[in-house]
Amino acid sequence: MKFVIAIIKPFKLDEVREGLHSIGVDALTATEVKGYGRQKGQTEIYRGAEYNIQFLPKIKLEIAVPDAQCDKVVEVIQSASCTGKIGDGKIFVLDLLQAIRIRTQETGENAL
Amino acid sequence: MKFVIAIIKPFKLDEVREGLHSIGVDALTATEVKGYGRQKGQTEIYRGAEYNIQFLPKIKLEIAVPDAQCDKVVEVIQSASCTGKIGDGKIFVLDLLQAIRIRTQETGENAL
Amino acid sequence: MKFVIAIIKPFKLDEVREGLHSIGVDALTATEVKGYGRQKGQTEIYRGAEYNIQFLPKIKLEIAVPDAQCDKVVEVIQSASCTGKIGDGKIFVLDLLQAIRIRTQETGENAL
Amino acid sequence: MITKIGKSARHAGLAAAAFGTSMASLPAMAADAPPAIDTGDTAWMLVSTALVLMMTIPGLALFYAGMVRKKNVLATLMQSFSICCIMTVVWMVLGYSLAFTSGNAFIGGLSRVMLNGLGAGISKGSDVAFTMAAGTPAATAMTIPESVWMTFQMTFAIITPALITGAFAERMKFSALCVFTIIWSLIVYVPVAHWVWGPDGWVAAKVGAIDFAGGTVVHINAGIAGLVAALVMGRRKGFGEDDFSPYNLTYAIIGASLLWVGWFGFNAGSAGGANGRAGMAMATTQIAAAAAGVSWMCAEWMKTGKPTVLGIISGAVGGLVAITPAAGFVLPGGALMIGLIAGVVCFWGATGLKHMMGYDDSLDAFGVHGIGGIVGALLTGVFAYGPLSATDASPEGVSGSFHQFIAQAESVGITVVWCAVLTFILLKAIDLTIGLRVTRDEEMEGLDMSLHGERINS
Amino acid sequence: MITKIGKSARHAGLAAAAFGTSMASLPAMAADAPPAIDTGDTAWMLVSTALVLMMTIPGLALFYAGMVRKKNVLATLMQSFSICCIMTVVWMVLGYSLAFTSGNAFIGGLSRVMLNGLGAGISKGSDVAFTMAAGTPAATAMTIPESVWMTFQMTFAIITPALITGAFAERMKFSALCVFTIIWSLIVYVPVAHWVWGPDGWVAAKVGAIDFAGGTVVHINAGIAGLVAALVMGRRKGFGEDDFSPYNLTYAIIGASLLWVGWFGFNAGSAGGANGRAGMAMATTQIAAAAAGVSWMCAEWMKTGKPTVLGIISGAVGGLVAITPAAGFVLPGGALMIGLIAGVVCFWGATGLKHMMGYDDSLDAFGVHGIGGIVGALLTGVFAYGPLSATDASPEGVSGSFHQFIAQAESVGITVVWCAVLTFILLKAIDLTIGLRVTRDEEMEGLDMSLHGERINS
Amino acid sequence: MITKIGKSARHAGLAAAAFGTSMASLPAMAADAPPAIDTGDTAWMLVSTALVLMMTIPGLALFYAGMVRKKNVLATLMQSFSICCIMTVVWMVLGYSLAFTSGNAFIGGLSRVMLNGLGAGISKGSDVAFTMAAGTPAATAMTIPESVWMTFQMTFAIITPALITGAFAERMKFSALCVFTIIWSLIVYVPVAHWVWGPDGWVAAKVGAIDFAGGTVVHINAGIAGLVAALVMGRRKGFGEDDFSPYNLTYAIIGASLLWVGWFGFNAGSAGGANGRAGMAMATTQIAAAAAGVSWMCAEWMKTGKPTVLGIISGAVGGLVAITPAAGFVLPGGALMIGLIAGVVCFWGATGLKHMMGYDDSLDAFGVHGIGGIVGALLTGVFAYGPLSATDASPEGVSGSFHQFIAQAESVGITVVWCAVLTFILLKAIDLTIGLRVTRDEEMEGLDMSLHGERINS
Ligand SMILES: Nc1ncnc2c1ncn2[C@@H]1O[C@H](COP(=O)(O)OP(=O)(O)O)[C@@H](O)[C@H]1O
Ligand SMILES: Nc1ncnc2c1ncn2[C@@H]1O[C@H](COP(=O)(O)OP(=O)(O)O)[C@@H](O)[C@H]1O
Ligand SMILES: Nc1ncnc2c1ncn2[C@@H]1O[C@H](COP(=O)(O)OP(=O)(O)O)[C@@H](O)[C@H]1O
Repeated sequence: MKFVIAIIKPFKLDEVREGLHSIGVDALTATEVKGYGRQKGQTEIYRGAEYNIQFLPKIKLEIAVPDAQCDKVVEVIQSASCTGKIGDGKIFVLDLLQAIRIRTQETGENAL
Repeated sequence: MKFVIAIIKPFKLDEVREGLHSIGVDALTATEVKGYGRQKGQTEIYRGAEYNIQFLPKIKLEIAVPDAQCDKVVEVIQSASCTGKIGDGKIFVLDLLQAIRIRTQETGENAL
Repeated sequence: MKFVIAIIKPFKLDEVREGLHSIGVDALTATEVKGYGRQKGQTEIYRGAEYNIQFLPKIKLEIAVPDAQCDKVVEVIQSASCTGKIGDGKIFVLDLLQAIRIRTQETGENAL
Repeated sequence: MITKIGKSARHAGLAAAAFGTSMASLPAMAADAPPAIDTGDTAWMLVSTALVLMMTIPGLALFYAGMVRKKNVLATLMQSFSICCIMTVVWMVLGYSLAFTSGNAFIGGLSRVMLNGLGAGISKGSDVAFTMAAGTPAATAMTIPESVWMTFQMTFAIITPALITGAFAERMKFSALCVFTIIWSLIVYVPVAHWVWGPDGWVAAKVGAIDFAGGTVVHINAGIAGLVAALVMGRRKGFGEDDFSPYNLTYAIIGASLLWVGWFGFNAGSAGGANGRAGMAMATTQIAAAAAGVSWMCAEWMKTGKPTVLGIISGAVGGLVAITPAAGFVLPGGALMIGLIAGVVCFWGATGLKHMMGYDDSLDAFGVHGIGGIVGALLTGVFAYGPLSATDASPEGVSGSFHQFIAQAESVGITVVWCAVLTFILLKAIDLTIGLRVTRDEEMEGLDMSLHGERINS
Repeated sequence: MITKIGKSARHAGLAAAAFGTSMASLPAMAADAPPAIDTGDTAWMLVSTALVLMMTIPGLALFYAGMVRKKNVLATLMQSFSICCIMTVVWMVLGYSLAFTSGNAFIGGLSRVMLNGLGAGISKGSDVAFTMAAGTPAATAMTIPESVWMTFQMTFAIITPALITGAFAERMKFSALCVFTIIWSLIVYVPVAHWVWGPDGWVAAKVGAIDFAGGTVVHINAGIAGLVAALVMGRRKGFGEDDFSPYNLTYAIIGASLLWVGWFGFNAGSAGGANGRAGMAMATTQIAAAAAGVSWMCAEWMKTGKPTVLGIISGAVGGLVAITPAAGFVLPGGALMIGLIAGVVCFWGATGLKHMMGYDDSLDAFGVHGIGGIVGALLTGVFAYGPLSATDASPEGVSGSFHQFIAQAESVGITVVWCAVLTFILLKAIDLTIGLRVTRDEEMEGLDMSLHGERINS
Repeated sequence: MITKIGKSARHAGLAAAAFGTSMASLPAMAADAPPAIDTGDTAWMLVSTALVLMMTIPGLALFYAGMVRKKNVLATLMQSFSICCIMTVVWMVLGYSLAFTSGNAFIGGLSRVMLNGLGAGISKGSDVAFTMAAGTPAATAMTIPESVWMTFQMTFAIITPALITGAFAERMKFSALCVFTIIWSLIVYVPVAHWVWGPDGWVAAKVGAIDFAGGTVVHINAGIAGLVAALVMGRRKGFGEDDFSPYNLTYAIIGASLLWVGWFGFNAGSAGGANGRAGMAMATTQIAAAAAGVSWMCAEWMKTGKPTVLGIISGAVGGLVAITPAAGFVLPGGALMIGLIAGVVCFWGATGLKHMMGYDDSLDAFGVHGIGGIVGALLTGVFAYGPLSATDASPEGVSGSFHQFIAQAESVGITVVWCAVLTFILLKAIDLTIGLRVTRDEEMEGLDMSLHGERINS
């Protein structure tokens, strides 16, 4: 199994979720995070002070997927969240050793 | 070493922490996250509009554990956070290559 | 590639970011988390009740790095965030299978 | 047939203040000397002005901001705050003169443009009380300085366009909002205010319907404009699908509470002084707000199983709206009935009706202010109690009757038609020129960042 | 032996307002014509009513909501807001009549049920000032309309049950709260108000203890009811173990600040008009609040090493509570002493005493309002200054003395016993019927979601 | 040459209140009997006191707290709240007496230490109106009780040091703040208040400059003290590099709104009663605030492309500051000009000037209050309108002129020099003894936790 971590722009969340739904992935965990990257230099203006807000709000998605579905999931996230502008984010794939569904104690791909 | 990620219901946090404490695990990191899963369909009512709140508040726990303790930790989390109702959450286990305690520069299992 | 996770004290964030910048690492993702560890026992006082606040605010950094840079990154984080006092935090290193830059679809180390 | 809204009764309130409760002014009125002000009445009207200002900032600003998503909280607050600034200037430059000086039956004159002459009544040792349209047959004597009357009315001119913003929250361009506010206030609000409250407005001239504190001019006007705006601008992206749950209802409760407290200035202040009618208006306002809060809560509790915070505060605001035209004219029992009815009807307006029709009146500007205003205007005709609305001209006052109910309905109809038509034309004109709505991307990103470059960090 | 709380002095305040400061009413009083209202006094009482309403919504609502955990913020706000709605209706239907009309020594009459007859005093050209219990030997003349007096008192009837909610925050069923509020106000608050402030209450009839603005009726009553409720309902799950730290103390500071500002209406408004006693009550209120804030802060600073925000605001509220019975009767020096003492004693009440006894008075309704109220009632007997509390009947007024201290202590005792016994019975009855407390799961999930289906998103 | 700030005009306001608007007091003044109070004037001044208190808590507290980072929100709220408590005690014990009783030309006397004798004017049946410096040639008759005057002035003494805290937010030690507040108020605020408003102050004795409601005493004083403090204490760690964006501007908008509403008490209350001048002061206050909000917004919109929430509220506050010395003396047109100019100049002060000079005036105490105060003081000399500032002594009043402009400039100069020198010495003295600034680690951790042991959980 794989553990997919995606950092996306917040307003792309609904689109990504719909995209994943269309390929049958209906479970994920989302976190509000602050991203620091090339997209730096966005300035916010407070009383004329142009603060260089280096950390921008992003959404981090974490999705555990069966190996077979991994590429598809990455593809869907990529296409749904791409605007072509800087700051679109990244997708990371890690190896997942084990998964357990708390309610039923199912393990492995059944638990996803 | 293993890196255990658990998504649980928020009000189970204290119970899980006590459970872990009883087996000698006294360090973890918790994050407020939004979960999207089978438990969808919970409705909240705002001015009579039944919004389908698809993202529900969950707590994500991250715990780095020595290999030997991993199963025990998973078991404790599972039993402490299980209510038997939909939305109880998941536990994921990843491989952990290295751990460092910032204060002392200790590494490996000593650092956990 | 490696996926580095660091839990640090919130007020060390700027220093760490500057340290990383000086070694050419200019992208990371930060999350506000609550840490539970040895540093427990800090008390906050509300109306004379000394609540034992077991969860302390921490910042979690996630940084995907090329294998070659990993040790350097860990070292920089360690030295920039160390105060020598309890609660300084931990650094965890996981294996990273794949990385994709959403905007350009670049993959692998090019995507970091 | 054209109906007449409220003038006689409104002026009755003022006349009662002038003639009835302040002994000091009586001799002055009798002689040729200009009437002196009454310090007690002036104190209460100064306070009422502050209270009505507080209704908009921070009251309404928070009430609305508490219901939107996080990314639009600041932009929503900005709408009320900037309207407060803009309308103050508009009112000072042109609005007050057009509404409250003698002109013709349809619009006032220009004698108070830039508030020219406002300082005249203040002179060392003897402040002169304001007589609206002094020297004309429509002259109405008050017991307070004109500066206070002007500022009190200014706060009404501020809150009316601010109320409308609830209908198009989370999607209107800020520049469009500024333009809309200025023009709408001059072509819709000011004329209606002149017809109803001005010294020689055509509606006022034919006594019939009564409106104590602005149910028609303020609430129906704002509610209808909101409905038209919601229809013209269309729904928010994601309406009915995405999670639109309010970011922080705490703000909405603070807002609703300050609206309630400030409404004492709105309603009891509309008595024009610190007199018995003001006291009764405060009592009925309190009773109707509470009754409507309870009745919305109960309706919701029965229908969905849970009484919500958003429900009870919406009900209370609906009750405040509904009692507005009636406040100084009904007995406590009537206020209780108006509140109970308004709570249930607004519940239906903001939930049943809206969902049935499918328009996206984001924060229920129409559902609460429009519906509540109409319910109140009609019920005023049912529950009005003669002795409370008595004037010199009509000593027996106006009492609830079928005839009165019809008169009220007609006055509602006039306001609805005038407001709907002009608002529609104005919005279309703005849409064709500078555009009404932000882009899809700006809407997704949230107005806080896209329009104002700021965000809530938390 | 039975003690007498405050009537003479309270009425003295009103009488002073009627006879002293408003020249306009003097001739009217002399003749047989009904007394006219004084516009200045009426203006101040209208404002005071708005200020006391603001104390509950949003003041107290925020003060309490700022101290609970995130999952209970909305439910805590809901308690104060819904009590405001419910009590308004209860007071209008029955409460006011039973408290403030002539009946027997234990309870008032039914002549103002549904506020029947409240509109009588308003007539074109001459508003009549209210005379409580007109036509009886206990008649007390005022200079304001009855509608204002009724609404002013209504805001006191609202805040009292709202204060109690601090004791059982985070665990009471909402339906139980509604039932409790209605019955408690009628069987505990209304009778005590009648005994003390009503025209023929048995306590008032035997002059002795003095209570300017409701230290006994409002604060001791609420504090004791809170203590009983905390004992009956038991502790919150996790008490003493889990992290109960306040979600957002910003709300608590806003709340405390609005309580402070609103308290000017509570205390200076209790003078019944805009007179010298009102001015002095405002000054002493300000001084005692500040002194208590400082003294709690210093006590805490010395004990724990850090002065906290929650500490200084709790101290200030404790000082406001303690000065309530004394406000119009003490000199600034006395107010300073009352404040300094109250701050330290409430600090002990909310920290030392509570932890010693082990009950879970969640937000210190008893620790601040109960303790502060008792301290204030007793110290009023020490610092009262004759000339300020003088009346026609007792021209030398009441001065601090050992005898007076004892009288104050007895009045406290009566209130404590009556309130504790009835509150206990009522809570037990509710527990046996519909149940007082939410289930364990609901408590864990938080009342916002489990009772109201809403949450703060942040 | 030494200029004279405002006394004659200020007292003119009071005298107008005493002689002009309240008929009741006229006969009393004529005879030897002590003058009775006017209930209408008293009502308005009671309310004004409450409004000005509300400006500091929660108004200013929130305005400032909304602009800091999350880790300093509570500490920033704490500064305003604790200053409110501390200054109340300081004013009661010593400040009022030194400022407002007869002494010598430089400082008042000790006759009201501990507010000794404040209760004397209240007696059964006839409250005596306050005559400042009664029995001296400088006697100024008012129509309100002394207790009200004392408390009204107390709220000014509270807000002035609270305003300063904006300059050194996020880095001052709390203990240093307490000490600074006490000493600064006694050595800077109290003397200046005596010179300008006291019965025999040396500045007041030589009529020249005018200051209606405290532009010099309050705003320039606070602004300059803030600038000096920002320079002495140095910049915050990370200034210009780290992310200093405000945590939650919602609080800042609530704060700015309550400041605006409360400013009606500050300015219109400075008329001393509910009269024509109060009405005009309210109108000009409203107009200037709105105009300045609009002008800052437009300047920013043009310069940066986006109108911000923080911009419009800062502009409005700048306008309120600038109109303060002028409120009762200018016509609406003048107020509009003052507002428009102040908005643009404060925009430059808080952005251009600050960045050019490089000091870290964290929340622009100097940029808004200092600059706005100076702009307002100068423009008062341009736009003053004679008839509004007329007094018995000078029936034609003061009109705008080059001569008057110079007089205003001199009065500004005196205040700036006195305040800057003493503030500098005081801060240095505190720094050398207990230290002014928190440690680097405490600053990084945030003052909420390091100074007060509390945090916002969210
Ligand atoms: N190496 C990395 N490790 C962790 N997070 C990263 C990394 N690179 C980018 N990110 C995250 O992705 C977000 C977008 O990256 P950015 O460099 O701004 O734009 P782009 O993806 O278009 O190059 C960043 O804000 C950050 O949250
Ligand atoms: N495949 C997954 N990847 C990431 N998070 C998941 C995944 N499946 C479930 N979760 C998390 O677990 C939570 C509970 O899952 P859900 O499907 O609602 O209930 P259950 O565990 O009872 O089937 C979700 O809200 C989500 O946060
Ligand atoms: N085994 C672990 N797994 C996950 N997080 C950990 C672990 N150990 C420590 N942490 C995180 O690191 C933080 C600091 O750890 P703590 O034990 O308090 O101090 P120290 O690192 O000095 O021993 C904790 O608050 C927690 O967030």
